[in-house]
Amino acid sequence: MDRLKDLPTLRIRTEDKVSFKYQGRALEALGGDTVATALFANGVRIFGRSLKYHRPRGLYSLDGECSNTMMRIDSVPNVRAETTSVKDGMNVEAQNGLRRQGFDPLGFMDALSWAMPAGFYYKVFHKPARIWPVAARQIRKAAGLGVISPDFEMAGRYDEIYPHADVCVLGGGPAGLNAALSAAESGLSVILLESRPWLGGFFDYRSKLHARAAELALEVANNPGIRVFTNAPVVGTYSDGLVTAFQRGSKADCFDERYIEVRATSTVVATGCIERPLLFENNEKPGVMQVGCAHRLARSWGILPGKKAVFSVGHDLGLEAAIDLADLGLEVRCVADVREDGQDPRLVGELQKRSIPFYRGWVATQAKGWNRLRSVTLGSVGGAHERRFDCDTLIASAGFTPVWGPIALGQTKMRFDLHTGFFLPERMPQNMYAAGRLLGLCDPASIEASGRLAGLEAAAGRGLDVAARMSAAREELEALPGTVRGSKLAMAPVKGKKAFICFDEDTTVKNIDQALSMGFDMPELIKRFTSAGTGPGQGGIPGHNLPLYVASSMRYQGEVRPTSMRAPLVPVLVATYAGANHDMAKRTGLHESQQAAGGVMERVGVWIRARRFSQEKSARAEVENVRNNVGILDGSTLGKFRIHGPDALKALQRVYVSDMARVVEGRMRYSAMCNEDGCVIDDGVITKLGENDFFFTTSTARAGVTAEWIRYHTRYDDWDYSIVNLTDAYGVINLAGPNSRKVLEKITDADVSNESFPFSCVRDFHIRSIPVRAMRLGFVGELSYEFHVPASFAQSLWEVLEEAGKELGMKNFGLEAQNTMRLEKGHVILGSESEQRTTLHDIGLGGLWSRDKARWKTVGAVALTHTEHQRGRLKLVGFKMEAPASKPPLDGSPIADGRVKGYVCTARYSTALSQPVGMALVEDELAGEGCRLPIFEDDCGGRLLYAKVVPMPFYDPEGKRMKS
Amino acid sequence: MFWRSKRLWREPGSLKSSYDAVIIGGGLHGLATAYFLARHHGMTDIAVIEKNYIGFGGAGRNTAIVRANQRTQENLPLYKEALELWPVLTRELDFNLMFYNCGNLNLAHSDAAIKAMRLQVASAQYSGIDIKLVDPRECKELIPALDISDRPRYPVFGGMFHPPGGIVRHDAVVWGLARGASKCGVDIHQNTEVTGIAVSGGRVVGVDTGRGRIHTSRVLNSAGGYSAAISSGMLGIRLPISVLTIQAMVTQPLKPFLDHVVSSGMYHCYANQTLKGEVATGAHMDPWPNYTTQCTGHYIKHQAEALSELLPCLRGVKFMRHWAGLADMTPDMAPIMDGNDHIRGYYMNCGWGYFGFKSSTVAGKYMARFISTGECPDILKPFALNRFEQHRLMGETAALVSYSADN
Amino acid sequence: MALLINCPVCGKRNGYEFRYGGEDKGPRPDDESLSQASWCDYVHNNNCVAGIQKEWWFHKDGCGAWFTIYRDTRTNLEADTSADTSIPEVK
Amino acid sequence: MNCERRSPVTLPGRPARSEKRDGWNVVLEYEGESGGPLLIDLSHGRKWDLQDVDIARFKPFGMSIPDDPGQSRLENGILINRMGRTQASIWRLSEQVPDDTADPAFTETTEGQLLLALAGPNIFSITEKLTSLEFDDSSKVTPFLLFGPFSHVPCQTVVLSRSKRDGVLLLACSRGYGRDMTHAILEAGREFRLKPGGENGFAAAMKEIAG
Repeated sequence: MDRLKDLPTLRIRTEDKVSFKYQGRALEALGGDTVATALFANGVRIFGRSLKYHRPRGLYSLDGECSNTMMRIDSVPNVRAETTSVKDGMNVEAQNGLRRQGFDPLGFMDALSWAMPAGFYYKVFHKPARIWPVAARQIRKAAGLGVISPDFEMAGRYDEIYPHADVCVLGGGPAGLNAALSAAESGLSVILLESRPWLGGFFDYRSKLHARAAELALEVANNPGIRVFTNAPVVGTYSDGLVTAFQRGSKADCFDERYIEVRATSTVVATGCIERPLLFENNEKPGVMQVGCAHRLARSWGILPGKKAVFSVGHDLGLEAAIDLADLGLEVRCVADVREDGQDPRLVGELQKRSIPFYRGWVATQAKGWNRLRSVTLGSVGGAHERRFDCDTLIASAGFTPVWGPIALGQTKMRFDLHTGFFLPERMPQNMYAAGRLLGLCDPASIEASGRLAGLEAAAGRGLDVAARMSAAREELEALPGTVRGSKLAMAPVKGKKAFICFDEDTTVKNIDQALSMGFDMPELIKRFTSAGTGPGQGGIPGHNLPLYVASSMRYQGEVRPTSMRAPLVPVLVATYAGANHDMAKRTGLHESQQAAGGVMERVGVWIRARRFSQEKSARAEVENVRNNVGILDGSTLGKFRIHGPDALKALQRVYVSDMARVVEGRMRYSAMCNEDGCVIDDGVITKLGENDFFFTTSTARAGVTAEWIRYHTRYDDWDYSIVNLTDAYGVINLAGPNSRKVLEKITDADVSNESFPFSCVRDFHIRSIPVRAMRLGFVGELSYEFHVPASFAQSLWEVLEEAGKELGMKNFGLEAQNTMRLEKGHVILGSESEQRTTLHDIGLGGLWSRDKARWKTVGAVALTHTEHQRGRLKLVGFKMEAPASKPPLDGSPIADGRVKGYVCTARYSTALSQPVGMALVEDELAGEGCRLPIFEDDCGGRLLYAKVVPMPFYDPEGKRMKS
Repeated sequence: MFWRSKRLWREPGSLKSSYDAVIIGGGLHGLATAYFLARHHGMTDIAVIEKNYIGFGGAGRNTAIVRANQRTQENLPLYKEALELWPVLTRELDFNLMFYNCGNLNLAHSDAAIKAMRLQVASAQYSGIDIKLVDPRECKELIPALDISDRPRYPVFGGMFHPPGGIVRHDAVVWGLARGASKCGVDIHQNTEVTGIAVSGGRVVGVDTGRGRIHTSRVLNSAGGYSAAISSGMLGIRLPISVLTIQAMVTQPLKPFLDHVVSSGMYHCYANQTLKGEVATGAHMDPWPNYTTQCTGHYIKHQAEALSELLPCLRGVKFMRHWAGLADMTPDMAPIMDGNDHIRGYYMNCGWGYFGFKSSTVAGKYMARFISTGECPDILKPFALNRFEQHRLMGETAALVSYSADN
Repeated sequence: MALLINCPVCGKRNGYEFRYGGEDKGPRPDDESLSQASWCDYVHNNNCVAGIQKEWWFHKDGCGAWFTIYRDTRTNLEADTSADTSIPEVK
Repeated sequence: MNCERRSPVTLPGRPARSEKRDGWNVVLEYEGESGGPLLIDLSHGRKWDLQDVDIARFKPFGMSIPDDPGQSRLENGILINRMGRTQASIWRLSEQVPDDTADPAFTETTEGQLLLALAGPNIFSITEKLTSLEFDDSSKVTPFLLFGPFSHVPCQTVVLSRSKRDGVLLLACSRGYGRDMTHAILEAGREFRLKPGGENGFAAAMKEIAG
């Protein structure tokens, strides 16, 4: 198709040829084309098939208010062809069974529409019950628009930004541009978001206003206080000035789409209007399109919408478009205007000048044709007269509807305004200002003035003194033409069956009537019942007509309210929302060497740690090496804290169950923290550094919340103490095994003999020149040293130890080996041997609790008192299998004895004991020594395993090895 | 031909001055209780009073997933029966509730999670519920869109597959129960807000509403997110409940590619494809109490980040609609079903958190028995309120509470 | 919503930087004075006010302060309570 | 035996000049630094946490603690950041001054933190891709401290200087996040040609601030 040439408003670059594929055919487009305009220019008229009835659908609007033109583009489903720039090599495919234009094997569905009234599915397919699963499968197959392959990998680059501004202006039309300018001129920083690729809004494509749009756009571009994002649709507004949007990138950008989160003090909403569809028979036939669509198609893309057109409009922009398009070469057969009066006489004169028949108080009542429009019937609004016109295009629009999504999302109620026929906010949300067409203004000067005023209002809201300028702006606005009386016509005077209120869901006016008759009397409920407005068009088509139609129905008693707006206001790719999605994990200073040693790395909370050092899941070799020789483990993730200050001891008394006054320098003390329910939440060791100066460790999982916990539980006390989280400041290396002293002796001058550095003591010394704090702990039940080393030295210390341990055959061990060994010792890991409801008593650690410190109001102490002798609780026990040759039961298997009476926490094969051992939480009636535990593993087919309760620890019960 | 264009439920007109029982809340629990009372216990003089329209709250905001793989044996039979009730009610109500029995896959991303799942699976199996542990390869067979490689930050270690679960059309349940209850004589008063509960001599004597006093000797508080506020504000009974926002969203409709409900605790994410083809997803809660049902930008972004790793093909799919509802959370994530105790005639069914949909019909069934007889059925006894003061939390959450200052 | 919380140290910040710490219930009563019921009431029970409540917050991604604010649970907006003494202190 | 100290990060650049200092290998300059903003690893700089109810009584390095939380003070290469009512952090950004932190109210945190500097053009265009913290808040006077998340990780950030999108910013977070934080920043900075920079680049930027 030849494009119109030499229009100043054109947005295409004729010299810039783009080739793309549509349904396998190579087509040519021009630079600046969207996929939709390129297809239209290539003669494509049927863009898709409707969801339910498979009706042919064409280009209707250009801003993506409905699913008519959703395509599969480069394997991405449901892409809006109207808002996607065509690119070289793009592969465009139609969706929903449209194999070739004009033929659809499911086209007969349309003829069956009578059998599918609103709520159809609720009434059928459930009798007899067995047909439902079959029907459900068929419904699933028929539903859905696009196709996504499960192995689809989204190409492209996605990132995110979080800019700040004083004012965020939504919409780069004349009102938004003026708002941005007046706010920026007041000294405020402004962010302007515009969904189209260029600024100018509805000035941009109009012959007399185009130059003004360009002028404003230039002024904005030159203003350093205004940051403009074009191609950036707003997707959400939230309270407190948060606006989310995304931007489509161009070739020059480093992203394909970028998620934007703007934080601004004030928001100016200048999103303008979309057109309100006219409801008549076959109102969505290919060939029926909106005024702005037809007009912009010609003015911005140089494409005439058809050859012979009928206009059925309800506003002056429709008249202007008819005149302009006629001048550009469209044969305008006639113009019907639903308004009896109120038209701009100048425009009426222009129509007469061109001998275009003009029908006041007339409206389209029926469109005819199948794949293409053949004729249109117009009728008088009262229904008395009717005339038919042959044409290939019907340009139809009932009126305007403001794009009030950003305001409605700001949690305000919308009410119907009789004069404009708009839903307008009852009150503007805090710090939000509206300007331009969405207020009902239509006069270009008024729109600009309202924008200027809104910009100043935003400045005033930011606390600037602009009162004088504001009142001047207000006076200026008041002197200009005010809001325009809107068309209130809800429905053309026809009894049509196929007047579509929602294109996406194929919801007809008749369906709405059916819903009303069934007692669904609110737009929101009708939306749920008929699905109207729940389609991919995000309610753009039915958003205004549904409540208006419901209100005009006799059954509706309440106040007219539109259905709820929901973010995202336009559909947003999951990839775009995900943005950069940086993966932030913590690594210890030994990460690289652990990995190099073959460590199988896993996430453990925020950390990445080595589970084992071989593919063998039980890590048996690692266990045996520690038991018989010496092993080395990276324990750096352990929580580490210093607490100091006059009230440090008090704070520890509050959170630890033991009496912290008994912690002495040089020795460690093991204790636990409980929550108020008496449930154990953490354990670790406390060492004393000096008077009211302590160093303590926590479990890895709790390290991030320990300071918070202690501060929380002392928040009313005004105690003077300081906590420093030193978790990352120290690497921790655990040297364990009977030969560990031999390794240590080689590399330190300190006396590390059992006499001068016995079990449960802590010593500071140097290994080579590296300062360490060494603790003698026995978590794995062997002679063991835990070295706390400044994190920058951790790798060096590791290397020193490795070197020293080489001749003994020292090896790495990981969490799995540690787990087995501590189990053999009967040591618990919280979360593994405990759950939410497990108290200190339940887990057998009641001895840690010091009951004579009530004055400290120790967290959990009251519950520990209440539950100390409580029956019927799950208690932790050790068990061995009745058949020692049995495999260890699987972790998590219930103890089932008529009913579930507990479960296996951890069970492993113990090499040292040559049999499986385990710990379980069981009801106290089963907790006695010698009790039989029937274990029900998943998929055991009813064959239980039997264990018996035995005392713990299983291994080295006197603790000779760890104290040696 | 199919169509009888009749109202689904009666417009009851004016509020009567007395009813045998008043049910606060026209959500699923309230409607189900009314239905069972009227249909199975012969108590038909019942008013359901609803501040908005029926199904306005959690009933219409959940993502309609049903399953019976709870953790404890107190919960298991209840949810099992709930699952078995869908086809029964579809028949009884003569209304297609569209129970789509697609099965649920829960993913585990660590050995510890596998262990926790084994307890859940084996306990459920022991209670006669169909469920099994599956390995990553089987997960992939069930959900071809799943990424089981080591690319995600939390790779898939396995999962549990629960064939009897699925999804139900939540609005259909609301409308079907309303129609069923209404047919039996229950009056459903929409746009009627409770303003007080009148108690005299330790007995319920009436309910005050925006439209006047109703004399009654029995009242059920099943007001979902507002139950705790009603309880503490109108009766001075404070409950161990926090009312949190839970958000969910759907993508644009797609041809079927996700055949089961899939969920991951680690990613705080579940996804299922509705009969319309939309992928419904959600899971996380905003951890501060509020009654706004507002959505947040933070949340939808989080969800996109999670789905990008879990089901990477969804990166090419667009989110379309995002909404929120209220969840009344108890410390042990199990409900409070109790009553007729300190105040005779006062019953409560609340604290369901985000399990309120799947359990609604069975809770209604047993609450109806409770209300009609005044005797708590055995199956509900573990859900008594006093478990919190007796330090006997239910253990429905496997994990240690990672941290929650207010509990 | 874009919950903003006013941290006394850092100023207004994104609510997701914070952790909610419960209704303000005052200091815990002494161990001795707590029966099972009053213990439960202090530890577990809430008012769940649909309105303004005084509550604790912790700035976890920021300065690490615990502090109280008044917030309207119906709007999620911080309430200016300087002129209002009618908000009940929770027992 | 090799007892060197390691920074939490290794920047992906080729060092042109470096020196050994107190066990650390400090890169003074990377190849091809000129033009564009720099990301500089300063983790070897000593850092302290100072907490006390009467924090104003301390004069570390002869400097007084800023009065209000959020304020910082930079003198002779010592930066003091007032973190809260009772807390301040002290970062030694220059080697010239002797220690003065013996009081038990000080805890050395050098080892626990990653400390990075972003210096040069467009650095605030980079940070806005990682955080919603507002560095261009006109009510704040440089140098100032903002506590908050960068890519979800809690950070202490100090703006030393700013003009439009340019300036000098310090960022400290838990050492364990070193690798991922650096990666995220470099990724975000790619479109602005962010490069690894040596300590000299930071010194030059500091000189400019002082000058």
